[in-house]
Amino acid sequence: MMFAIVVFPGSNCDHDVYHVAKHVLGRAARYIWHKDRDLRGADVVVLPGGFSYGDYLRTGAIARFSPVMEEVRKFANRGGHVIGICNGFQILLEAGLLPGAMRRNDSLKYVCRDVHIKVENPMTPWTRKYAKGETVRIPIGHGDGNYFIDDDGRKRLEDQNQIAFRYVSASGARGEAGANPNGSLGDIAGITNARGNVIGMMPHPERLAEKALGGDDGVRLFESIIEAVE
Amino acid sequence: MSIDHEMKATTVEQGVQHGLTPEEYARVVEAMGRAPNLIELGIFAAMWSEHCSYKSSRRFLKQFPTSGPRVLQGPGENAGVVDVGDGLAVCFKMESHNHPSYIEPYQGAATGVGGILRDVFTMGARPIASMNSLRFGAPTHAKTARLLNGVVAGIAGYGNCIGVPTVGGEVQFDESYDGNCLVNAFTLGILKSDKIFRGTASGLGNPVIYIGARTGRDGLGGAVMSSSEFDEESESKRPTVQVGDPFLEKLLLEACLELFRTDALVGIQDMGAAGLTSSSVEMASRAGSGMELELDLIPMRETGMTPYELMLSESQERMLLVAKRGREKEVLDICEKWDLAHAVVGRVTDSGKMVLKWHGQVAAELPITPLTDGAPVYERPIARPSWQDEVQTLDLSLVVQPINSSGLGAALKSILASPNVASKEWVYRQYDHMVRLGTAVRPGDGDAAVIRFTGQREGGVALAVDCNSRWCFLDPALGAAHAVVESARNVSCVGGEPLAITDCLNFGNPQRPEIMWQFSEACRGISEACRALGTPVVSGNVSLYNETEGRAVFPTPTIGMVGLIDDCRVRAGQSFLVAGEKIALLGELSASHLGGSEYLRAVHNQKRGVPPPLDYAKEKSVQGAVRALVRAGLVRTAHDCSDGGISVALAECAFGNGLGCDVTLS
Amino acid sequence: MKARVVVTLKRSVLDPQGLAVSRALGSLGFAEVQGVRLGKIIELDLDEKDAARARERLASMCEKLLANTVIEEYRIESIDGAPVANS
Amino acid sequence: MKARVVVTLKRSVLDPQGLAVSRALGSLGFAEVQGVRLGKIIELDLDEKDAARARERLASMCEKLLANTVIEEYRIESIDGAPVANS
Repeated sequence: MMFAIVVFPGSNCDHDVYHVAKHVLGRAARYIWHKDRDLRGADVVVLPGGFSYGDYLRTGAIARFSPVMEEVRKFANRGGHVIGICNGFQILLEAGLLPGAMRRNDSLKYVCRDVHIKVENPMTPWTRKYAKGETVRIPIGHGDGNYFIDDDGRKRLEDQNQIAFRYVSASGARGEAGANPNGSLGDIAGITNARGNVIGMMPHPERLAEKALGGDDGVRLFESIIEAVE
Repeated sequence: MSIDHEMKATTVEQGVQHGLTPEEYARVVEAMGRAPNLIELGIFAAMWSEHCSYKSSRRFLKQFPTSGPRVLQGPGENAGVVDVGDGLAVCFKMESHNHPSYIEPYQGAATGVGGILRDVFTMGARPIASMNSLRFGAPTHAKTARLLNGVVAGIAGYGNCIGVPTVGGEVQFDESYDGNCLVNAFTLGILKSDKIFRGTASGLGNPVIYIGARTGRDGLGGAVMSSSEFDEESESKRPTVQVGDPFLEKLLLEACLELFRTDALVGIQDMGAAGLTSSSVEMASRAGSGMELELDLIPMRETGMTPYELMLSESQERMLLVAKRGREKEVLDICEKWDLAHAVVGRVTDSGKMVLKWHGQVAAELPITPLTDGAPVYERPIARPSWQDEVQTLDLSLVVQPINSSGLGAALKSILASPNVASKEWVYRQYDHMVRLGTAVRPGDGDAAVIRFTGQREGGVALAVDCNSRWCFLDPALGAAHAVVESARNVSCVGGEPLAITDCLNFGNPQRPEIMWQFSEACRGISEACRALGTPVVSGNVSLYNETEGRAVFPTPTIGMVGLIDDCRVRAGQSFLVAGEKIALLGELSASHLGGSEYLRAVHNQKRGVPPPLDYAKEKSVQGAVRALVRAGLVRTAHDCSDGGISVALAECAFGNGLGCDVTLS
Repeated sequence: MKARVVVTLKRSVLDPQGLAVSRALGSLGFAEVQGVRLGKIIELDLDEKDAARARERLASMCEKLLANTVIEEYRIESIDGAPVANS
Repeated sequence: MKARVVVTLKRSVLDPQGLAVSRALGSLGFAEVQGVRLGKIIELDLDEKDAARARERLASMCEKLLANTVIEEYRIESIDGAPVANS
């Protein structure tokens, strides 16, 4: 089981995912430089968080044109498992591998804190180790997580059960003040493609995968995909 | 502006316009053996400026204890280095960017963060944590909100993008900062203790290589560099504000770390204040060598730049390297991979001189030693301020103290609501404090931040930044000593063992005797406390002239304390965890001391009295006891009593998990 | 040749920045401000003589990179100083 | 009444964003792109009849909030649809 972690100029959470995959879960992990065109037998491709190309123009706008992204697109179309975390999610949106787009947080400020998200769809390879409707605590760290999609697109997401996570309060309730950290439409925190092999999420599961750092709700996402692939 | 103009001999008036006194200009002529041309004058003025030469403060810094069993590199290099065992070391420093931040808060703060990051990774270290200490004017002052918003956004914008977590710090407000905000940035990195890189240009014939962003006219509008000859047109091209590019700095960081893994480098230094001038001169001076630079080979961002502008530009994100002869291609290939501008711009000589060429023609030639060791050292007059006695007197009988519980309750609430004590979550929530998976104790969760050596080995560092500038105003020596002791106390409260400090000494105009008195007293307090606690000073910075219309900021000797934790899982936070746990006070509840207290300021709007006395022996035993209890796993919550005293400390412990406490003070 | 492109959020998309700026202006006493929308202005320096070809290339740059057509729309405002009538 | 203001970095101030976009366009095959500069366009909806007064108020809005006059410059481009000749 090998995690291929793509490194763009400006990625800064690549070594965090590497640490969780290798040191916490004992699986093979390899960095793929954005100019390479070979995913070298990856089982899972990870687009990590960071500020690819300084997030200039729009978050992820320039990174999507890196040579490696053509390979990631083919890999995903063949059913390969791809996860975009934070900036990685923004790159998947810009590349059209997931529907919708990101706007500035409604507070206009970068926000770094724990949030609570509800597992809406436990039937994906990424969420199978979570229970339906389970509330988990995962950190976020972004300035542009205000997800948007037009009405038709939103209907398709809901009809095809592509909404993986929504922001909720600690008790799991929707709509409470402070629960939604950025104004995201429908409190959406993470979505998959129709097939479920590609997921994008703003919260960072790798940031809460060890008790030593205060909790490990995030590790089960990695354990889910390992179970699904192995 | 033609180059010939820059090579004409200058006059003493031009020296004065560059910030030199007539006597200093005469010393330059003596060192050169002739009148300097404009390029040479600009270089001397930059190297002999207060910022680069510490001419008013150097003689006081000598008294600091700077060595110790763990110290691998003391002051004098880009950052201090301390051994933490198992072949690992940490390097750290604090820098100030006060004046630029007042002009343009976002870019001023952002470039401050960029500069201190470069000071750390130039030593060969991977930066793993940053902190900052901020001072603003009264919340009601017209500029405060804009400055606070801009500075915090700038620190976040730069730090978050480069991927170094901002894990702690402090923010304080006082009228004395109305005209001068303070932005002090701290960064710590880790490196192998046997692979420390230094800023030296040694090895005859070795190539001098420029890497990073292209050079523009940034920062040339500053007073020290402008002179009347420049015409209007070029003057307008000179922004006083430098703009940081955190994305490019991230590329520069990764490229440098890759370079360190080759053995092709001999020396490296970042281009900080006075850009190419200070880096080239200091590298040659440390090696006792000379240097020859071909300025026309420098990668430029703008057309028509001259030697004077290239030597003094303060464009950001640039480094100067010296590589082993023959290894140039290896270095340039790595720069190519990371899309960095790069060029071999000269070579090391043994002439003891800095020779600057322009299209083959020698444009400037300067002796190196006078530039660094020859800078003037001033014995500025010192005088205890006339108003010092008056502010130190406190007649408690005039202070109406609350007697019933509602009065006490109201007083506590007003202290908790004071901006200096209230929660700073609004600030640190804008900082990415989790990236790199090292943050075991997050901002707001403990008296100090705890950062793991993730993946390197067990254990980590405990970090705290502290200074009660009101106490330093009332008694600079005692106040400064308290800053050292409190930062050590914060580190001990999380279970860390204080190792060493860096500092940022922010004061007013040194030409005023009472300011020099404040400075000399503060230095005495710092060295006394560091000796008592066994925590040497391994790096630091001095920022003077923080003053507007004769009104100086409070003396602000900010202290950055670094401690060691053997096992980051065995630590203490700041909040009560479970109902039913016992609360103990270490150190007795001595007679009430209200001098300079937050109570006096928040409730009675008075800044009078003297700070509480300091007993180093008792301080060390209390800190030792807390550390032992935490390390034995017996104590999981520990908090020091500082601003607002024991009532505020108890309240802060209760907030974390929404618990209460019953306490009898008799 | 100089060209200028303006990229703005589609009308249907709520603009958090525009809202915040509008509120801030209100609190500064500019009561006459009813609404604000922010957009990006991109000024390009092109090594191209033929205005028609430039316009075609600019449209392709917008479609590919400069605008996210899911939530943004773009207008090529001027080429070589001459305003461009938009379709 | 509609008004439009353009805020751009001063010519002499480094524009890292423009540089990054220019290089990205180059790598996408738009070799004719020699340089790019990005700025903000602010479209305001004002409850104001008198164009001269609107212009004066807009300048004050720019000085106070819309532009950071240390590193940015602003132009009031159009008021009520009519282009505004700038001093």
